[in-house]
Amino acid sequence: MAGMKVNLCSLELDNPVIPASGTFGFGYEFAELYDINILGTFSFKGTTREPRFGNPTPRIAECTAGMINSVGLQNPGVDKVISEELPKLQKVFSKKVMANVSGFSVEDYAYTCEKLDKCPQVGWLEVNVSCPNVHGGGMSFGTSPESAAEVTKAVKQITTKPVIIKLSPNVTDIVSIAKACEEAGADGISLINTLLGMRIDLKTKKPVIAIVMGGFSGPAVFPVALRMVYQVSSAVNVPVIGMGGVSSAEDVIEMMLAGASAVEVGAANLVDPYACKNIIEALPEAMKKYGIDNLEDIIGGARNG
Amino acid sequence: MAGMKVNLCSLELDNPVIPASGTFGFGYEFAELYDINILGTFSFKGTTREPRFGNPTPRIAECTAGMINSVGLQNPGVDKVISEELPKLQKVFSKKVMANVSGFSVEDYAYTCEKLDKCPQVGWLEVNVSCPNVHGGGMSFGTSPESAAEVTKAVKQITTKPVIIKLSPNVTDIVSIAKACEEAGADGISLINTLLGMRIDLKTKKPVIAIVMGGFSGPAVFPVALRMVYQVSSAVNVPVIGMGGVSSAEDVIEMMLAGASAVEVGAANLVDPYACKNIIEALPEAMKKYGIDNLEDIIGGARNG
Amino acid sequence: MKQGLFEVLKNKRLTDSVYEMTLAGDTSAITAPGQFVNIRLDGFYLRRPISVCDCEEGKLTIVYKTVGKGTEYLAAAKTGDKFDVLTGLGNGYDLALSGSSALLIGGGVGVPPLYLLAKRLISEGKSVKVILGFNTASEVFYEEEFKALGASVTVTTADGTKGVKGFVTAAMDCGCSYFYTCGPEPMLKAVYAASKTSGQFSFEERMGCGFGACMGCSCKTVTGYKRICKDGPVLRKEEILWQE
Amino acid sequence: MKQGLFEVLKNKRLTDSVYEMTLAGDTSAITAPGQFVNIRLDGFYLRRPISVCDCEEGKLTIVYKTVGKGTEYLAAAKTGDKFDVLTGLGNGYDLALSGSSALLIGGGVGVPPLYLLAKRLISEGKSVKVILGFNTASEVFYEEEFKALGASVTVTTADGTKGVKGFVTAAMDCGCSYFYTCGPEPMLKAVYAASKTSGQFSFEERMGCGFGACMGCSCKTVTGYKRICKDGPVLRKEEILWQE
Ligand SMILES: Cc1cc2nc3c(=O)[nH]c(=O)nc-3n(C[C@H](O)[C@H](O)[C@H](O)COP(=O)(O)OP(=O)(O)OC[C@H]3O[C@@H](n4cnc5c(N)ncnc54)[C@H](O)[C@@H]3O)c2cc1C
Ligand SMILES: Cc1cc2nc3c(=O)[nH]c(=O)nc-3n(C[C@H](O)[C@H](O)[C@H](O)COP(=O)(O)OP(=O)(O)OC[C@H]3O[C@@H](n4cnc5c(N)ncnc54)[C@H](O)[C@@H]3O)c2cc1C
Ligand SMILES: Cc1cc2nc3c(=O)[nH]c(=O)nc-3n(C[C@H](O)[C@H](O)[C@H](O)COP(=O)(O)O)c2cc1C
Ligand SMILES: Cc1cc2nc3c(=O)[nH]c(=O)nc-3n(C[C@H](O)[C@H](O)[C@H](O)COP(=O)(O)O)c2cc1C
Ligand code: FES
Ligand code: FES
Repeated sequence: MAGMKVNLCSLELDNPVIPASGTFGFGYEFAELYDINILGTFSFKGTTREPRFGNPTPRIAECTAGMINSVGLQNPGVDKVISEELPKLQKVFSKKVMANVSGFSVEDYAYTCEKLDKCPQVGWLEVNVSCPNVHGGGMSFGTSPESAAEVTKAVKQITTKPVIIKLSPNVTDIVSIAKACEEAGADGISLINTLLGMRIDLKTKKPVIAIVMGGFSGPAVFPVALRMVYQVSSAVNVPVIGMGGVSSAEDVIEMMLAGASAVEVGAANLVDPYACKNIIEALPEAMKKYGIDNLEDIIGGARNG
Repeated sequence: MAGMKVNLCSLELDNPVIPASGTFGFGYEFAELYDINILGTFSFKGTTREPRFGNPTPRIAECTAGMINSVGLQNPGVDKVISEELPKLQKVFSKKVMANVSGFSVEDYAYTCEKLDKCPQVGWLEVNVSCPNVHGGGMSFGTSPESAAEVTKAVKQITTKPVIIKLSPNVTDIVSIAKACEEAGADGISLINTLLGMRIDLKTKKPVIAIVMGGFSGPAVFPVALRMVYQVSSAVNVPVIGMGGVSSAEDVIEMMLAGASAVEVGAANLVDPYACKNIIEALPEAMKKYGIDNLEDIIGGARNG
Repeated sequence: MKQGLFEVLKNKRLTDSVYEMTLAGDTSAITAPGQFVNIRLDGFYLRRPISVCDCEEGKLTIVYKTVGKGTEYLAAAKTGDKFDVLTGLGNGYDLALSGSSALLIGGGVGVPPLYLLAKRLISEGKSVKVILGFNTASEVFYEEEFKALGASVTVTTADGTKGVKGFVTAAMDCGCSYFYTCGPEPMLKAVYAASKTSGQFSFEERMGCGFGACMGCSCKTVTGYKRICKDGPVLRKEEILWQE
Repeated sequence: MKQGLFEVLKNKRLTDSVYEMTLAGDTSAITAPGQFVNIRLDGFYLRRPISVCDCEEGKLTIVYKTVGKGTEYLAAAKTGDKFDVLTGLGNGYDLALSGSSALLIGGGVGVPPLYLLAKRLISEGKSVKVILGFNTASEVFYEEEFKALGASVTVTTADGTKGVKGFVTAAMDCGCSYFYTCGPEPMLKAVYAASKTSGQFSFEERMGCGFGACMGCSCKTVTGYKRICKDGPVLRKEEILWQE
């Protein structure tokens, strides 16, 4: 599949398809079903300094063409990720993996990234700045250019690996935040994380999600995601990873035309465990249908002219 | 239908169902199909100081569970609305109508509202602050608490009718904007307007919408709308009109449980011209199913406890 | 306008990508050739606008080309399937202006609405000449159907594999008193430029509602703003203002 | 876990709102009673988890209650309809711990997974007592089916319209060596409190994936965090940490 190769921050991917953080665990559940080495890479479950149980259940609500989750970054903590998860992963995945990192202070981010930076398996650090800043009044790091840039700088200082900042869509001006990250040294921008959403159970008349609101994703958010990928990739010079509702080879192509250098697939993995495999296998046919020889050629293609 | 009556800024509605601005024209197309007096009221097409053709076509793109529009406030201008549309409307609609107003400067808003304030048919002014501020760098009035409050104040000064400010969801902090409007005198808050979205045509590889991006609405946006209605109604003391993807009696109930005093229905009218009629007719059955005697009783019900 | 449930009686493939579907339902809102219907498809948010190709009491025929997921879904419909259809949309062609001899110029899936138009004009005793333009021989459809109505038919193909080689404009010089046309916009522009008589054009636009409520389909004309779905899809030659 | 296409053989109403559906497909991934399947429904984003009620090679039975739009959609399915189903989900009940006489306690649609469990325990030569708890007589299902397996069955109804009046706990004192239970959470808590032997509980939680990938269904246990869908739905009594 020569025509499917893309370059992501100087590392080559066999194809642009990347399971999104939080929807692919550490890969094992899927490795039981298919050889996950067919993936471009994958972004593992959001990892934090300390182990986290996350939020109380219910953590899941169904929506039209999507779902809400309030998992709350359940993960075993960076030390166990390195000592237990990565060695297990090595057995089923021979490519570089994308390490997704979260934190509640700038120090958290730097601490966790520094540890993951030392893992040869890790190809990229994907830094999720959608988490609330416990020292900054609880607003998420991703809601202001300054705090997003601060996290970027701190992480860049302790790693030589490409740092991709993953942005929250719940903002007025995504472009200014992306540009601030780029100026602070980000090697790439990932977007979008989930939209803040909510459902109410008509029978109980209470919110479905225990903590009331949660992150909304799935096909419903695709037009918003595509718009942000278009806006950000038009404004920055670093590669953009596009995600939000991607569920088919056509969606991958549309994201790339909007400006994505690679594409993550989230919720789709949950409703169809073979989603990424099916997308990768459908890409050659879809490329042929739309007259595309090399996916790299179409990145940002909707912009020209 | 005693149990369906709701109070909206001191005016009583027979039921909470209100076709949303821009999806119901000035009512005639629908009056050909059914007696539109069954509606709570309706919000007429966004009206501006001068006549506007709006944006070039294509202005419409389909999405999963929704659509994008970039109509761009096509309307005959406030003078013609008053001299031609309202007299025609009088023949088919005997209730008070909601006047939806847009502008590109604070003066525009005040000018247009002042004229509409004098029309006895107009019950409420719904002031759409999602439009770009031509004197303020092009950012929409609805993206900052200050500019939204400024519009609110200017309009409040020239009218005695209830002023409902209609907010854009494309912001980091909807609550601060709603509160600023309330402090500036708003009698109600309407939300949400459309999310900024985009689609690309894989065949032409160009954006579907002529002006590239447009307003995304329909069932896909419901969880985001519901969340904002919940957040805003929890933070302000004036009534909130909820909208965004509402397509069924169940959706109306869910919006009201989230805190909406009335509910607007937008895109659903376009794909099913009988949508509002069907919703109103289905409400009594749905209320029975969920044990609701009076809709007014459930407003904000998901909050308590 | 009327909303109704229509049942598929037949869904027949005419060419590689063009299908003819006959539907049973209440057609009483359909008043003129050139009007269209708007079809709701399961799993698609917006309806799909398709011209009325033929219509009698209780029966409607449409001819459509598969160009995307929606029309592919339509193509997979089977006898007995039911669709929610809005009928009686648009102004349609005005037959009164035709004079005694009308030229009907259709390109690709612009051909279908001309069928009912030809039928009506002929039933009014008018002479009807039809130019059917396609890219290549294998794409031609409805030639025999038009002939069976009593119309004189010229087929043009861009590659010359059937009939006159070239575009529809190559066959337009026929001495008719008036013309009616429907087809892709470049063809409409060429017909406009080549036409010597007055005539009527049917336009396409992406639609939100299809019945005049959303202003999604507006265009500028000499006589003001028009909604393609309600004030159109048919515009008179004198009204047209070509964009850009 | 396996993904497969299953065809509806039968969809039979058992009570006002409870249905029994038999499906044909590849059941090879189903290894223990108490496991569940996750069913994709057209027009719904998430799959619906339903316990395996009975299972043999190529044939799967589920029993479900209509509580919302998804289960209503299932109830409308007809023979021949096909569903995309993930099978072999969850750990299921551990039969090895049962000892010689097992008490099975089911409440409402917690009854179905106990059926395959009873069948397997009985085939291992164990004595099986079953308590089936319902609100009222008209809601009772599967009493005869359990008897036909050779289990001794006690029905309880909250309103006393059938069998023992009261909750399942009213009939629990039976001298069995071990118990297995499934039902609504308040019932599970009551069984936990009333139980004198060890046993296993099957839990429900809202699920994203159903196969361990999303952490949507986690709970805290004595032995650490567990995913209801993968490390459960069955937990041993000793592991359980009740929330709030
Ligand atoms: C008044 C009118 C009459 C028409 N009559 C016919 C006819 O008789 N036969 C026929 O084959 N086609 C006709 N068309 C075009 C037909 O509507 C489109 O081919 C069809 O909507 C494509 O749907 P899709 O899902 O297959 O394509 P997609 O490209 O997947 O559709 C995506 C969206 O774009 C819209 N769209 C795509 N192409 C067009 C188009 N050309 N015009 C308007 N909307 C479009 C769709 O309706 C949908 O909302 C007519 C269009 C109009 C406006
Ligand atoms: C492991 C497991 C086994 C189950 N086995 C059975 C069974 O054998 N028979 C049976 O009738 N029911 C069973 N259920 C419950 C069944 O999954 C729900 O009744 C069903 O999902 C409701 O779907 P709905 O669309 O009708 O309801 P809605 O309320 O409209 O569903 C909305 C969303 O909530 C979820 N949901 C609603 N109720 C539940 C619930 N109780 N548990 C988990 N998710 C829920 C749905 O899956 C869906 O995502 C089981 C649940 C689990 C977790
Ligand atoms: C269950 C679930 C858990 C998630 N956990 C994380 C996470 O740990 N870190 C992160 O950066 N994003 C997380 N996300 C966000 C996704 O990676 C992705 O950005 C988002 O879901 C949009 O893509 P989608 O529409 O394809 O799901 C999670 C999403 C879901 C659905
Ligand atoms: C075609 C179209 C035109 C619209 N025009 C206006 C408008 O003129 N003024 C306004 O305040 N909102 C306008 N809106 C926004 C709607 O009133 C509503 O806020 C939004 O569509 C969300 O509701 P929905 O999801 O039910 O469509 C328009 C929406 C659509 C789809
Ligand atoms: S499509 Fe809505 S007005 Fe024409
Ligand atoms: S539902 Fe996804 S891990 Fe259990």
